[in-house]
Amino acid sequence: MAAAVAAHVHDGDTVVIEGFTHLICFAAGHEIIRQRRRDLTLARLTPDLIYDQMIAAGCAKKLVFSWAGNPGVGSLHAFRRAAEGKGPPLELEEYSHFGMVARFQAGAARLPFWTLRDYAGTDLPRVNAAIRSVTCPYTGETLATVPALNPDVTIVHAQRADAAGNTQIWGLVGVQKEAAFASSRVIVVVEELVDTAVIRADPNRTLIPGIAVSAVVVEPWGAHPSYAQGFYDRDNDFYVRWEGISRDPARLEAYLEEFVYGVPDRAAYLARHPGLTGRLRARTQVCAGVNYGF
Amino acid sequence: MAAAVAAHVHDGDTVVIEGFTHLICFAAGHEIIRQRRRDLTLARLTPDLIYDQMIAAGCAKKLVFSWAGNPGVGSLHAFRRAAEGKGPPLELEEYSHFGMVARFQAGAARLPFWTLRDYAGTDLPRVNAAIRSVTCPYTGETLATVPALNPDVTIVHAQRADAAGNTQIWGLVGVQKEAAFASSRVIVVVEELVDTAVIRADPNRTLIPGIAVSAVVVEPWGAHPSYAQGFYDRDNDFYVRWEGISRDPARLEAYLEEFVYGVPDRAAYLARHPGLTGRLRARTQVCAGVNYGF
Amino acid sequence: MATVAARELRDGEVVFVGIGLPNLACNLARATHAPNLVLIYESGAVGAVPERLPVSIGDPALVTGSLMVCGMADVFQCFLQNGRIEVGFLGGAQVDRWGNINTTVIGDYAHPKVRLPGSGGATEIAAHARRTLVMAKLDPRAFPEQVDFLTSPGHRCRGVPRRELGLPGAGPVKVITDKAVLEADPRSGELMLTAVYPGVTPDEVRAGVGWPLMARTTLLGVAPPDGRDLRLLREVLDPKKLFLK
Amino acid sequence: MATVAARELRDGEVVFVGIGLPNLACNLARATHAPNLVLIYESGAVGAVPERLPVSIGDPALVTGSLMVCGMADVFQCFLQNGRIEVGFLGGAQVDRWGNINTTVIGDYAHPKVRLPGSGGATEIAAHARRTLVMAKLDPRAFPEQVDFLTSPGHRCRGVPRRELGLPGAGPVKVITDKAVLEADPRSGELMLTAVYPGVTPDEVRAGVGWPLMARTTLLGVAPPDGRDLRLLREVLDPKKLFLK
Repeated sequence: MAAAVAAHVHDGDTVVIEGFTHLICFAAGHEIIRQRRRDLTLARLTPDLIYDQMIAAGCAKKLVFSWAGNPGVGSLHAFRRAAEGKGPPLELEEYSHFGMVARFQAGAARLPFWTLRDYAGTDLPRVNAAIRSVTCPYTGETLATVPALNPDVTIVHAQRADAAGNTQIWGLVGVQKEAAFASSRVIVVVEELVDTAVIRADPNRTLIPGIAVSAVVVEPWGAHPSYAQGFYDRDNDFYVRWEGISRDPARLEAYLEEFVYGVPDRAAYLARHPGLTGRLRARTQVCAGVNYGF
Repeated sequence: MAAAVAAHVHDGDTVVIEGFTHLICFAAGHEIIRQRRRDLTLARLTPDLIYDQMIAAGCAKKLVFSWAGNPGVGSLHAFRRAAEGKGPPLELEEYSHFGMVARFQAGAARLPFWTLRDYAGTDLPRVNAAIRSVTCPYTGETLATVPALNPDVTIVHAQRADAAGNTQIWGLVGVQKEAAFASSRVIVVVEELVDTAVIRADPNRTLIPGIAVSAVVVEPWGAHPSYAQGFYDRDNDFYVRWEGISRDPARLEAYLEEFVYGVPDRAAYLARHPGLTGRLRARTQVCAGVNYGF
Repeated sequence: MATVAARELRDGEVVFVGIGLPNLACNLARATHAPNLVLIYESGAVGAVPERLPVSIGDPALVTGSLMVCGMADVFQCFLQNGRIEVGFLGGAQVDRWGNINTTVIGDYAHPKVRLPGSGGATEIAAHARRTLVMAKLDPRAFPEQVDFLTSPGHRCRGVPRRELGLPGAGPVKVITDKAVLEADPRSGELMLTAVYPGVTPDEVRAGVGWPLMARTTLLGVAPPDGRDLRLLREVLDPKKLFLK
Repeated sequence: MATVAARELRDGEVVFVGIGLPNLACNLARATHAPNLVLIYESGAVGAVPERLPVSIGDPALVTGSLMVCGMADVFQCFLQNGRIEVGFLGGAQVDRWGNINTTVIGDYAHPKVRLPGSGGATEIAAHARRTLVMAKLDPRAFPEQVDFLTSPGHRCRGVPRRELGLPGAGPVKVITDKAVLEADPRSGELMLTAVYPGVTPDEVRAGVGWPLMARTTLLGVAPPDGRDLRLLREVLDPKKLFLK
């Protein structure tokens, strides 16, 4: 992980760590904090706890997002302090989920913009000049547009990939495919490195092809406190605790000291969470395979 | 099948029987011929043998397509006779594969058009006024557009679905998802009707949700001479024989008499092909399942 | 509130579900009069049958045993923008006289008093769901005459009637509060009081609304949840009282 | 021709494969100097390792054991338009002086002498592949001065230079025929003779081309396939001689 981040994440980059609730790569975010990257433009639909931590750690110059809360709990307080002028300044560029998804789709298709039926009557275009419109060459109607988002680097956490980066994900897939294809560089972080034969046995499961991947990192439990379907459950208790931690800058700093700066890697992070793996390890519910014969 | 076609396919409809080489529902095409539907606008990327047969049978008023050949063999001669003025007239609307895919994407998203970087320098826009352009509201560059395609009815062949129409496909998936979502009515034809529990055991395999499906028809071998991954191989010998059959209108008519008009349904069609199932049945190569537990 | 919302759902409908009370309402409806309700979550889970109360909209329990999992591009393009969502749930810090919702900022956008999470999928749900149900507790600050920021369009946006905005959906048909139900006046689109909970007076409702709230001439009474509903909510659906207060 | 085309492929390249000779060329390259070639078929099979010679571009043998199967929307948007395809193969009934290709009609579009299949994916491959290789047998009718219908853009389209058309790819870098190899003049984009097969004279090549074909001053010789290549082609890759004539 350290080598992949050092090689592919640079100061000033636009960085995307995607994953909608599922497969959010906290391990990569923590390594970026440890390597003290600066002036990053952080983009993802839901900044979640990981971007709140990166904002608190001073990595971020700008945030591009569509929903900045602690899902089911409350606020991201480092983000709120910045947005409410009570913390270090943070530039904000804001869309709706559909708008962010559309930006990644345009990026993946290497088109300069994407068209959607959205934003009529809302104040969003008033505060974001990048939300524009286009006239349909057939019906003459006006439709909304968003610009392509092409990150410098996208980090995708996945259940498994082979050494070449052919990546398989099941459960919620969010916008990981679009973000990966939109990005100049892609780091895939997996729970399990598998032989190419495992990938080739079920090619319809492959979401991201190796030709789009710059580096593969094997990091079991790398998504905690987010989850990995079939591997471990979401650590909802920690999401609840984050409310109190992030509300108090001193406690947040102490958290980063203990669990990010204070550990060299993910293994050490896990060692500081006794009982974690036992508490969250997924039970087994394996589906049947399908026949690829002919 | 007879009831589904009677209920959902009407004279004058725009009909899509999709499937790129894989899962082309010949059984539905034959039933449409038997029920003597007329003035249909037939749309798909590759008309293939099934539309050649429907053109010869007089079902089609218009063809919307991007590649009208007999894959790996040669011509679709009923189509060629019509296009070369040697047969009954047939209106043609022609795109490239990308253009047709984009038309289905726009239809599925219920947008009036789709944007693509294509057609510069070619003669296609000269002969198809529906290929137009739009100016990017960000870069000012000119990009090509195609209009949405929203069929009256789309027929999708699949390996399996439950009674509610939740449909799972593996192997080549072509544009079936987009065509189904773009369509007012959808008929799903399956090799195997399965319990909903089978679908729910592996939800990432579901390509088309039941809420988008109007009717489910169980028709084993319904895609022959096309194929169904994991069920039966493509009947390449028949594709080769079609060259000779379709080249001679009398032989083509005789073929339709024997294998379409001359049989009441797919079972009878199969009965007229002794040894077929033994020759083409797929060997077993089942992949492993994945863990959906948490 | 969950019970009242559940009653609004018809069996077989396709519902775009949010977390919290909407999720409780949908699962209550599924457990009672609407077993064939199709629950779709913006995370991509279609036909979810959560075996535990999902704490987040992307809970793994929404995936396991669902009918389909699709990418978010499909959720927004093929389901929502396609017009396949019959009911959408919305909530927010502010709901105004016209049913517009604010989930972005309290105060000025550039210098907010309170920074809220933002739109998420709410903007497009408000635009595309055939009809939306809004759930919010009465409070004059939560029901201002005009939202500070218009995140999700209601029936009249900054003076422009919804029909002139070309929004496909019908907008918020009902606003379900903790004391009463408000509905949009068919002509003006202005929210009016149409039904009250048992023992609630119109003046108590008006005290929780920041504009002179009109009332329908004959107010309906909202029946309280019956024993079965309460048992389901308290013992089965939310035993830990995560969302039931 | 398959051997000559195979030599154009570098190990590890991402190739958009057509059926017939291009498929033979790719699999020959995979079996010899380019084991890590990534074969992508427009049908959606990525990293295919066909255990039998595919008769169609959607052959099930392209799926079984492939690295990835994706929808055609992804093939054209995320792979081709995205710029990830390094080499694309094209062929057609007509190839003209500027490397433009016609696979649509011979004669007038409205009243064609011969109706051909049409573009398929050729139009976008010609636009987006970083470079394309054209394979066609020499014949004055197959190599006219100008194509009857311009399906796939070459280096100069109806008088407009490729660079002015904003096409991302470099276009046809080589036209591989049964007697010689033609390449585009770097300045004008006009096809010129650059290499001949053993025993072939420039005049024989000119006899198969419908315009005054220019030749590079020093012509290269095309080495014939060696024994291993011939054995692979005839005994392993196309034993039934489906595509080898």
